[in-house]
Amino acid sequence: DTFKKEDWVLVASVINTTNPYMISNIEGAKAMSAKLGIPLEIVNSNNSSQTEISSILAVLASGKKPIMFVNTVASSDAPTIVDAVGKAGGFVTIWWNKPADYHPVDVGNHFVAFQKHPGVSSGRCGAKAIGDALGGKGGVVMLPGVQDSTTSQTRVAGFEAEIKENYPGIKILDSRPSNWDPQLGAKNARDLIVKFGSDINGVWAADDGMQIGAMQAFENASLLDKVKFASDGLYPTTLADIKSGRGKNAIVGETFHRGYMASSVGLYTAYLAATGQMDPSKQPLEKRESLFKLSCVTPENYKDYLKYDEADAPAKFVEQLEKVGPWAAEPMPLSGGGAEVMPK
Amino acid sequence: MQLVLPKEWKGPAALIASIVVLAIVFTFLNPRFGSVENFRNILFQVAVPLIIIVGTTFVIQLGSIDLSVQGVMGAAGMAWILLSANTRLETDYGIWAWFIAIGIGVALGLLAGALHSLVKVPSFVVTLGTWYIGLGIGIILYGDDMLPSLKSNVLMAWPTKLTLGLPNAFWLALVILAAGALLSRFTHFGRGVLAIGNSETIARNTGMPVNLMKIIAFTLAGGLSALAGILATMQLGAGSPDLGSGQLFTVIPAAVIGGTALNGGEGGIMRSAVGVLLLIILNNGLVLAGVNPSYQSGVFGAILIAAIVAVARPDRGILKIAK
Amino acid sequence: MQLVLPKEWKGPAALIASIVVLAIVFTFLNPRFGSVENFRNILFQVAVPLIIIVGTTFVIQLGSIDLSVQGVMGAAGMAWILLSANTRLETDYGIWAWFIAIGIGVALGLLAGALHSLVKVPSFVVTLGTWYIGLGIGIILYGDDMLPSLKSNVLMAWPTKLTLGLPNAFWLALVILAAGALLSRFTHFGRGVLAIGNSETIARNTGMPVNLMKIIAFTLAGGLSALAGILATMQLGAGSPDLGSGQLFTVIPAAVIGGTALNGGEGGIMRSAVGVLLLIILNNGLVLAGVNPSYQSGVFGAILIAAIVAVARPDRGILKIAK
Amino acid sequence: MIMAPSTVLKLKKISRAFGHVSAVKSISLEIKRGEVIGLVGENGAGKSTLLKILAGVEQPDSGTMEINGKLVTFRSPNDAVRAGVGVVHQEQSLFTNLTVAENLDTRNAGRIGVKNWARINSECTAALKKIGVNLDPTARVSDLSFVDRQMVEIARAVAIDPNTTGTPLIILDEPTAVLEQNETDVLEREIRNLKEIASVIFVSHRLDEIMRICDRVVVMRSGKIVSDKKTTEVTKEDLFRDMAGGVSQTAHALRKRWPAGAKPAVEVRELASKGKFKNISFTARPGEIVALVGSNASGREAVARAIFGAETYDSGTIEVKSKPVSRWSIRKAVQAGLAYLPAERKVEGMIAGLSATRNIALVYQGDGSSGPFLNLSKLAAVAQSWFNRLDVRPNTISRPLINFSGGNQQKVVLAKWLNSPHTDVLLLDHPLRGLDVGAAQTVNAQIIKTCESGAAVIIIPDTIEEALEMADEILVMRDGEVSARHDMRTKNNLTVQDILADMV
Ligand SMILES: Nc1ncnc2c1ncn2[C@@H]1O[C@H](COP(=O)(O)OP(=O)(O)OP(=O)(O)O)[C@@H](O)[C@H]1O
Ligand SMILES: Nc1ncnc2c1ncn2[C@@H]1O[C@H](COP(=O)(O)OP(=O)(O)OP(=O)(O)O)[C@@H](O)[C@H]1O
Ligand SMILES: [Mg+2]
Ligand SMILES: [Mg+2]
Repeated sequence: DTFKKEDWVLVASVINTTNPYMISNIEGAKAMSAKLGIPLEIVNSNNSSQTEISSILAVLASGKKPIMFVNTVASSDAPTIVDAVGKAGGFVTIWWNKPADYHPVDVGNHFVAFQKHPGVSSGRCGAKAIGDALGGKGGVVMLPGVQDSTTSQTRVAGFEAEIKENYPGIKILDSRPSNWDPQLGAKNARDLIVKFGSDINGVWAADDGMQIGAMQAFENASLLDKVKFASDGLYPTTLADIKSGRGKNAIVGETFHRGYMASSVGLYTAYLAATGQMDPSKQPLEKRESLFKLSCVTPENYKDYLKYDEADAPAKFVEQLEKVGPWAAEPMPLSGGGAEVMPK
Repeated sequence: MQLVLPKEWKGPAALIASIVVLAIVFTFLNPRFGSVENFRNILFQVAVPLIIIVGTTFVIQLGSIDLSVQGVMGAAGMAWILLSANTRLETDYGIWAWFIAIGIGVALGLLAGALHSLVKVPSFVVTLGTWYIGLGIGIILYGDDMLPSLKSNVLMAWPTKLTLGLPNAFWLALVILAAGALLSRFTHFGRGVLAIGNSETIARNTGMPVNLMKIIAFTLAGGLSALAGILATMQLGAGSPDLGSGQLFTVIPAAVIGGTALNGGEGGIMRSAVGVLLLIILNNGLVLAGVNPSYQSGVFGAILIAAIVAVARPDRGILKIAK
Repeated sequence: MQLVLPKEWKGPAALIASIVVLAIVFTFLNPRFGSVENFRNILFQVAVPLIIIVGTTFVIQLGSIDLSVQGVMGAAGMAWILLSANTRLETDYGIWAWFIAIGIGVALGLLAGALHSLVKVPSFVVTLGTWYIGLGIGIILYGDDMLPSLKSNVLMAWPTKLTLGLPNAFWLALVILAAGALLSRFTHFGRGVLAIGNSETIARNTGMPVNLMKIIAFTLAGGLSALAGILATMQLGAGSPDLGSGQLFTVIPAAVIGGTALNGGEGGIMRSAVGVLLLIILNNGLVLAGVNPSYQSGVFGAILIAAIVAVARPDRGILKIAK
Repeated sequence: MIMAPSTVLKLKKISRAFGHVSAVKSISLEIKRGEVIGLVGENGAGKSTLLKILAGVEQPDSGTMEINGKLVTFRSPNDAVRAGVGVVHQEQSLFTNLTVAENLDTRNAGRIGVKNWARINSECTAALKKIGVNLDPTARVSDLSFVDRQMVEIARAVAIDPNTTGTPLIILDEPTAVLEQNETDVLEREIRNLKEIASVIFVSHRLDEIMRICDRVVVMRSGKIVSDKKTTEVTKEDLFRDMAGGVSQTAHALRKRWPAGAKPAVEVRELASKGKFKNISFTARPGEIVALVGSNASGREAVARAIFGAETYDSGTIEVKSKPVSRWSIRKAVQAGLAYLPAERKVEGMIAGLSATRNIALVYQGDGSSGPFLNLSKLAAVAQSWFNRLDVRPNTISRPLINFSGGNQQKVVLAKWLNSPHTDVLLLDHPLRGLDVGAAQTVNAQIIKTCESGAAVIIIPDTIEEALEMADEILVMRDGEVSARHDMRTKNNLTVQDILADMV
């Protein structure tokens, strides 16, 4: 049977609409929808698996077959969603979170792919940056995200591993999960400042949201210029801080990836499966369970990435996708596959 | 019947009316809203809150409140999956998994009920405490190990499987609901709860086992939250300490919308159930109507208020007091 | 004063006692807990909830409840930062930013109060509605642009800046608190709120402007939540629609722990304030004590229950009723 | 200044119906300056409803109201207050969580601004002095005894704004029902003083009071005024007749006293509770009625509540059916066959929101109950039979209790306890409070019936006469101690005066 656009709908499900990364997810989906000329449905999970699943089920009930990108609230949501999509005759790509033992290849073609940026290398980026900035000596505190999120767990693992392997002089003082919440990041930072005072030389956060809170806390304690920060996501705000060298270049390391890239890659992969241009079951493992390149950003090289934040960047990226396909687009080509290997 | 509970049936009329109105509007905005799939999908979703609300209603009828729902769900859900055939552990205690998981809920409910009624501490704080404790148990069980998923496809498929055209999850909820309604209308416990909510002093003066009844109510609520946790875990096919998130602010508003006054002595399980239906349909409809996500919360809030105003209208006298 | 409110000062004694106990234990676990820095840090953290709780207390004394706190904070916070010198827009309306932001809170409070008192709908649902609406406003203001941060370092530094050794944020809270306490004791409004909470029927029969007082209470609560939202935004140095997250379940339990019965007519602002202190210290202490994050919520819950039990002990008679 | 018109209140064809019950039927009434009107009638006659209309609590369906010559319509109690109408409602209406002074401060009810405590307190002291009670204006009402609260209510009614134009109208709905002799005297004196500045409407079921206090007596029956005469022109008997509708009062037979049954149902030895009562000892045997008389705050109620397990006691023993009790609680008491009718009916006796049926079924469901289950139709039947026996009006068991008249509420609350067959001990605190003479006898008859069927009755009577009529033994209490005992089986020539002597 041939692919008829009017039978299909693009669906992008995001965790909330109050976080720059999620906003960017939506941007990408919009660009993709414009490109493919297929209408788009956005699902806002409001940070609740319950809302996420019920909303997605509702969209599926809306008749058209879904080409879906889901940024899952919790790993455990994936199977339910994938099942539902399958029943609706659609195709879905899951980003970031899924049960470790739940594999597209075992499930079937409708679970086109699971995709993410390797959390471990994100953690390692941060660890390297801080370790070098501190000259291999000093104490750091960690602000993981939601405790039971795979994303957070892998990034933490990466950070700890890198420190353990290459920076024996660095001591991890404490670790306070801050639920991706800037407020909580700030609060925990304040408490940690009291607890360790000037023993803190570096702060690593699992994402920029929490880092933004933490930096404010250190600034208020007028410690900002004595401490080095590294995190993940290079939010526009963070970028601005790097540009301006806030706090004697307090930010020493970041990773670059953009929400719009994730969503458009995800949607495009599902689209290829939907149109039959790509038969998932015939793909190699790394194209079903993909790890995409994550670039380490430093105050030196951040300029290379400015272009990806220009207004037309999502559109440009989608163009590129159409030419080179979902697995070879700059700056996030495929970097590996299968389950992410946790360092021991 | 009538003689004993004349009010019981007034409110729901207005409620059901406003549900119908919503349904019509939504179907108009998107015909698919009325589709069989969506109907089943809604039934599938109401199952969990419906189970919870039976306990919630008893507790609220006492004039107390139970915040622990989500914590208990997390604890019970994690316990259950780790004791059933799952991908993390080799264990499979079969039926015992159920007993233990529900046992956790019962225990937490018992704790809350006992402290509340015997030590006379406000239920709001005690159950907030048991909420955190439940969450804590869930998190500890979760550890930082991989997330456990169900092995048995039978279990995973059960909730969605259709019996007589309706998903099993919904049938389960229906049974609990019916049992709850009977308990509420035809037992000393059920009537006693209302009497206590109406005037605890008098209830005591007439020698009612007030404390016992309170404890029963909270224990029941705990057990049902646990059951809901298990069902939710089945629906997901995987365990998570915060799989209850969002439930508290579904069931309590639902009960209130259903006319179960938070200061006790009012309302009924069936009415609360209709309240749940209203909220879920509202959510589902907004999505189907394709409301821009940035506007969703706003619109949801507005409609919620509109709905409650509509529902409140019928029984509103000069002397009526809304808390 | 003593004479006017004999009960007013019994509860707090026990509360303060249990705070002291906690403080001793925590200092024992980590001497840093008792340090000046931590003292300031705690004062800095209590500021926002202290401002909110003034309004919350009035509303709860009525026997009603205000859930909208976090929504209002989000809306007001976003509005304020977008109208002040920020990294997203070129606008800087200076003082007007304050008026408009607080205006939003006042408007939402007014809406809730009016619907609750005039249309007689349960405050629980109305304020749940205004919560979503507030959140919606916040989200819409947030749009899909980058998250705005404050430009002015003066503003950013203000909350932490020390005056007479205490952070400004705390001074602000203190002023609001004092004003609230005076309002509560020395105005007909303040006492009327207690009267209404005790018996709305009698209040109406004696010709009190019940509706007006209710509306004032909710409006006040809205305005103060907005102010809290602004302060929180300053503290964070950046705007976010859900920067209020967690506040609701700080202030309401705090009020209850402070002895402000949820069914109205009891309690006082100062007591609620002590409740806030207890919760914040508990949280802060657990972090300093280095409790393993996995155990934190469990431990928090347990201690919370222990604390409330300790607090509840003094006034507990055969016939005492806790809801 | 212009002299206020001589007619203070003028009602023309006022009517008010609740559903099919018409509580007040086209009533016309005039009250002159300084007049004290006695308003009497059977329970449910419509007295309170009429007064609620005057107080702006209820709105009339039809008819007009003139106060001091001005046509008025009260949309809210506030309007009434402004027009100078002060009310003591049949059921207490004080803010228990506020101070005495604040409760008296009706003048500022409409305000929300700053509160002048000093002035409010001093005004309160003055108002209280005016009616001859001294209470701490800053005391919390919840800490006051029931009677003190009643005095506060009266003070509030009397303390209406002196500078309202025209003559104020004071309405007292059964203010004495809860008062003891000596307080009633205070009230009577106060009402006489009031004549100088105000007109008064006074409702009571105690006709001798009415005869003493009032200038005019208005009798209501089933919503209509059936007679309106100068006190000097009527006798109690006339009033009885008018109230009951023709039937003149049957002097009821004194109950035949039983030889005391062997085993005591309740035996109290050396019972003491700090600040309330000390060394209380007495026994109540099946078929026996023991009356506790005494002025208020004499500790009678505290004793009763202690026996019922509703209050703790410090020392002494309570034996129920010769078994000493330990860790005594209400629940245990009820299981042991004790029943308690509290004086504060509204607070402790009835669940106003629930139907009469549900209230009656609260304690004992009879065959309306099997195991944990209820049989609702049977329950209704039980309730119905009690409605008939106690002649509760209106005879509709499904109504919320709140919608019954004060007296009829009392009947239902009583039925709740009489209903239980295994009630071995009846503790009755002011059982006849608010009952009209006829109803009082119906209820007394039921009490005696229960007693004769083998229950021991401990009664805190409303009046000393009642004690003399009913009791086998009278314990007189003063300041928490038994100041005298009278075995009525031996002495039956005892008089009210003798008892009063023991009381003071
Ligand atoms: N709110 C109400 N709803 C329905 N019926 C009512 C209501 N209030 C009073 N009634 C009925 O109106 C009639 C008159 O009641 P009312 O209270 O005026 O009697 P009363 O003369 O005060 O009797 P009592 O001496 O017992 O106080 C009674 O039949 C009562 O049941
Ligand atoms: N709960 C209580 N707390 C403090 N004092 C109390 C309490 N109950 C009673 N009292 C005091 O104990 C004494 C006896 O009160 P009680 O009510 O028993 O007197 P009473 O004879 O029943 O009065 P009445 O005839 O008006 O019913 C009074 O001084 C009263 O103030
Ligand atoms: Mg009456
Ligand atoms: Mg008494």
